[in-house]
Amino acid sequence: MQGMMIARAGELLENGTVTRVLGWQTGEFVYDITPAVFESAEELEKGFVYNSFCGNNLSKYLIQASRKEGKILVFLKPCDTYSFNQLIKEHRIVRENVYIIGIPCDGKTDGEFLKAKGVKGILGIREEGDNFVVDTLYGEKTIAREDALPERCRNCKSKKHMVYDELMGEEGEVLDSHRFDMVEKLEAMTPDERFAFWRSQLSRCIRCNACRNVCPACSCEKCVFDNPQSGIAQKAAADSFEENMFHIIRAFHVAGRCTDCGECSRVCPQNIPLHLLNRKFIKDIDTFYGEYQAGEDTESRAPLTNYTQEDVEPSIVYTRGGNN
Amino acid sequence: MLKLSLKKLDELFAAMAQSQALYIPADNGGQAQYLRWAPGMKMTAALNTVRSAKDFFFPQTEGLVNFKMTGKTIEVIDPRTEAEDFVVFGVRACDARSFSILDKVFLVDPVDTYYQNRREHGTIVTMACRQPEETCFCTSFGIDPTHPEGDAVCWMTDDALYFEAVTPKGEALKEKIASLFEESDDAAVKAQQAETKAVLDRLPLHTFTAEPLGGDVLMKVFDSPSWKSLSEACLGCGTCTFVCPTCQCYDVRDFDTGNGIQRFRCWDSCMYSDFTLMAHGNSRNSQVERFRQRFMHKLVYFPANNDGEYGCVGCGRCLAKCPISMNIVKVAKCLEGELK
Amino acid sequence: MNTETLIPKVGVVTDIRIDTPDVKTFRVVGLDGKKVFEHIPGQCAMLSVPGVGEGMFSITSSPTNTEFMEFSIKKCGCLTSWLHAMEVGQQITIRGPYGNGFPVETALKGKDLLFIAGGIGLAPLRSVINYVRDKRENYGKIQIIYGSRSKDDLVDYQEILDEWMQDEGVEVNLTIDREQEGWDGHVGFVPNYVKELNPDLSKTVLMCGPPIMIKFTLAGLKELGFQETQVYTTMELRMKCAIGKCGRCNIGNKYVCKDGPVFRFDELDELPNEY
Amino acid sequence: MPNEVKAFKPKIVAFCCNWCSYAGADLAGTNRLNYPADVKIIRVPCSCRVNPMFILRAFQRGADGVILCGCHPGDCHYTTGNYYARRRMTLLFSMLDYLGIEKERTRVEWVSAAEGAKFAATMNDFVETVTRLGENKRLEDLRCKE
Repeated sequence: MQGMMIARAGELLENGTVTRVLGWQTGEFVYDITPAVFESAEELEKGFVYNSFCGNNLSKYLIQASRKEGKILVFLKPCDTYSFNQLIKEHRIVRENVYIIGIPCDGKTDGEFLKAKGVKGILGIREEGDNFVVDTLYGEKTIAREDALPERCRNCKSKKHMVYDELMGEEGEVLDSHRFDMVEKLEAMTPDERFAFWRSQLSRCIRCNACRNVCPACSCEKCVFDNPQSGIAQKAAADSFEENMFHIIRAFHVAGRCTDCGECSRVCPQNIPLHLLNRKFIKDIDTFYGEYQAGEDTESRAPLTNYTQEDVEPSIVYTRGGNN
Repeated sequence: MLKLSLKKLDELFAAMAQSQALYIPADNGGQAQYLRWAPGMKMTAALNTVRSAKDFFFPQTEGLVNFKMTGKTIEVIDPRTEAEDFVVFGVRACDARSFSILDKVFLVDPVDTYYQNRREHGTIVTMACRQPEETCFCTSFGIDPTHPEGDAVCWMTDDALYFEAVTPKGEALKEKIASLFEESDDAAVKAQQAETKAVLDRLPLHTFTAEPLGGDVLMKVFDSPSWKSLSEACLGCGTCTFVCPTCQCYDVRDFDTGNGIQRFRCWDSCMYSDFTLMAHGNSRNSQVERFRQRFMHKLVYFPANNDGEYGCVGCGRCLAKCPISMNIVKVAKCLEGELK
Repeated sequence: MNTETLIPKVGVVTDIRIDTPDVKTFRVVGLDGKKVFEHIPGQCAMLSVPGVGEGMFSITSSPTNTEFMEFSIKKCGCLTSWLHAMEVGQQITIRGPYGNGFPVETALKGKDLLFIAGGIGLAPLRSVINYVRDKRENYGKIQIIYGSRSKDDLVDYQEILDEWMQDEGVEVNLTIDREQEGWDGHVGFVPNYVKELNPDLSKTVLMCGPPIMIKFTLAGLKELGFQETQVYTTMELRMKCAIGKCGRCNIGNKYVCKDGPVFRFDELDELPNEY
Repeated sequence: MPNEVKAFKPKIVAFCCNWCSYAGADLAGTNRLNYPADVKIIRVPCSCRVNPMFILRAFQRGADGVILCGCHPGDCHYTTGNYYARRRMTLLFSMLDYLGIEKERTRVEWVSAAEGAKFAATMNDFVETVTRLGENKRLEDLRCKE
């Protein structure tokens, strides 16, 4: 796949269809891959990479990149195309300046995740069938691919591209995933248990803003938490309240717009399962207002900028059963 | 050198915690972090904590001064109470070095008394590394992970803990716990050090050096054309700065509690757009400039002001945690390539 | 130096003078009615209104003033708006002095001095000007070239007319950007006016003003034959701690709050152009 | 008396829309209907003016319960404002519940200008509920407590 991508990108650069290519660049180790812009076939040849570690959602970069002069080629995984559509809907990306090649994805892992699985001192990785064979400072380790994938990929919602100008490889299907299982598990807990769960998670937050800055739905010119005029600008969570507030407000602000790409949880240095907040909103929206998948199209109205006269009353929160 | 069977580790912790707070690196929701020891708590198997040990002396948020305002008058209140003594156990060599770097910022005139106060009350017990990760490059900054700095140093083998006091504070701690230990020679420690050193030589970054950036290259590096491409993917988040053991920039903010004003300081990041924002403009307008500031500070400015000592200890946290995997090693290598 | 430097003292505003539509000069003393601390010309202080913010302001009054300190402050952002809205008797907090100040007792001693200021840039220089006027015997001739947008925007205009212009050995050249009724003085931008006046090359220059003015004036001075080692300026960047620790006001490896704010242009030349 | 425990009196913030609920509160007043003085009313132009942040900040600043009152669906002065508010608050309250924060501390009630009695009854009921729950501990800001 990587070879094909480099060749095709080179072609499109050469024939002038695009002036730049947004993709992924190799790093020091096998897994530390950085999103990068390439401007020539040589640069592509030297550094372009596409493998199981290219997890970054490139759509967010297009907010800036599509406003620059010239057309940019971008490789989007199925996941990323949802974010792209959503950004188009919100008029954040200049569509004419982007040429999309849809590429298949069979799950992305990252070095941090492998380390959490107990792999130490990663020197190299090769894929053998359904396994990752990791060469480490302390010998070889084999991990089943399934186990090496983070939650967002194990519960992949779709292998189908929502938008592209050109497709590489086979088009996939929208999948039936179990992505709401953990949300349901939490809902089934008592309020005390839920409170304890979220306190232990959110208290680890170091307010680095990685979740916000990587999120394609967080595209405000100035975030309310950075704006001194807002009255709630904060740099560090000086109190547990501020930890809660930041994450509630952030999740609320992307509610109905979050495509569930899972970048927030991937980048969190403290491994807080932030996607569980977003998925709660997605699940609620689905149950209360009908199935809705952000980024599926570029036309429909988002659930929070829409209503029907028959909408459920807020009191449903007290009366629905199971969790008190 | 003192020796203790690992079976008695809990007793050791209990003894240390008897007269002061004890913090050890432990697992919290799958993440290693320093936690206040309580009976039953186990040390983490992870090499190092996600957050560095700088929190102990330079916490993420810290009250500076309180104000009571009535009409046109202001009352200034120092909110500090007597700090308690504490021991941090299991600090790695990289983090141990970071304290001496932070000292060069906070303890030079005018002394930061908040930091100094905590520093005086803390005893650092370091732990030699046995299984470094591929992201480790502390040796590039002259740090020996098999023999860290600290008030006292420990080595852990499969069955025993070896302890050596270094400073008066370490000796004071030793007195409190010596009865648990037995005297021992250093053969086991020597053997372990040799083993670890063999691993160190195989680390992918063991040949990395920031040396070329330490010379008289400030303007040349500052004007490098590479900053643009290096910073291209930077998200402008604060992950690197917040996990970094030597990043020390802070913001001072006021919080209105409804009963008064609390002025506190909190970690800040030069990667943030409002870091240098003033009412009439910003001296670092784009992410390129902010990104450059962070690496220039560690690799060029800090050495220029501190006899060539770098503001990096090679702990590898930013290598592991950056959302886009851009880090100080990639930056330094790229810039050094240009200087050649 | 005060070891608890991050904990401020309380100051009382005893007088507020309206200089221009957006500049006011505040007189500040301690709770005991005396000066809060001593300083050298060019040094700064952190003023704050708890709950609003803290900011670095140059001390506008001369150290030879033994009774109080003055700050000329332009309404610009949140904190300065608050300061402009306050009344006499209001308490604020103050800590300092910070920075290096102008080398009035060393490099500048015995020299002929040329002050060039634009707009609110006169504020830090006023401290030096009045210091030098009070110690006249230690310095040579004094020339002041000061320009502003209009006559109404000239800070300390009354003091300039009543005191500076009356002094012997002090030459004051004023200019405003555009023609204005009731103004019969020079009209034109400061950099051009400096070139027109063609000051003597033996003078040492102290300059402060908006960045664009500094840029063109410096170029003009060089054209006239001035060396960078002859020209001093004073800088301003965002500051939080004022003691070289919070890490934001650096230009290269120098901190404006601690190593500055006064720099000689040959020193700035060795630093990145990030200000 | 040394051991006498002071009865807990909850602090309640009620956001009332200008057109219906605030007038409803007014009517409750003119009709001399009783509701606890612990309810502090904040008048807003429309129920949809209430940002989730307002609710959270009320808790931060010491509220023990927050209630939002607006026109009945279909009667909004701005035609649709309360429909949006309804969706927002449903999701927000559900999220608070998900985080383990007592859901009974938040409520939405539609009160028209003619429903002075309903306003009073609603407030009495809400205050009683919150009193039973006790002090807000899960969404408090310790710095604001004194």
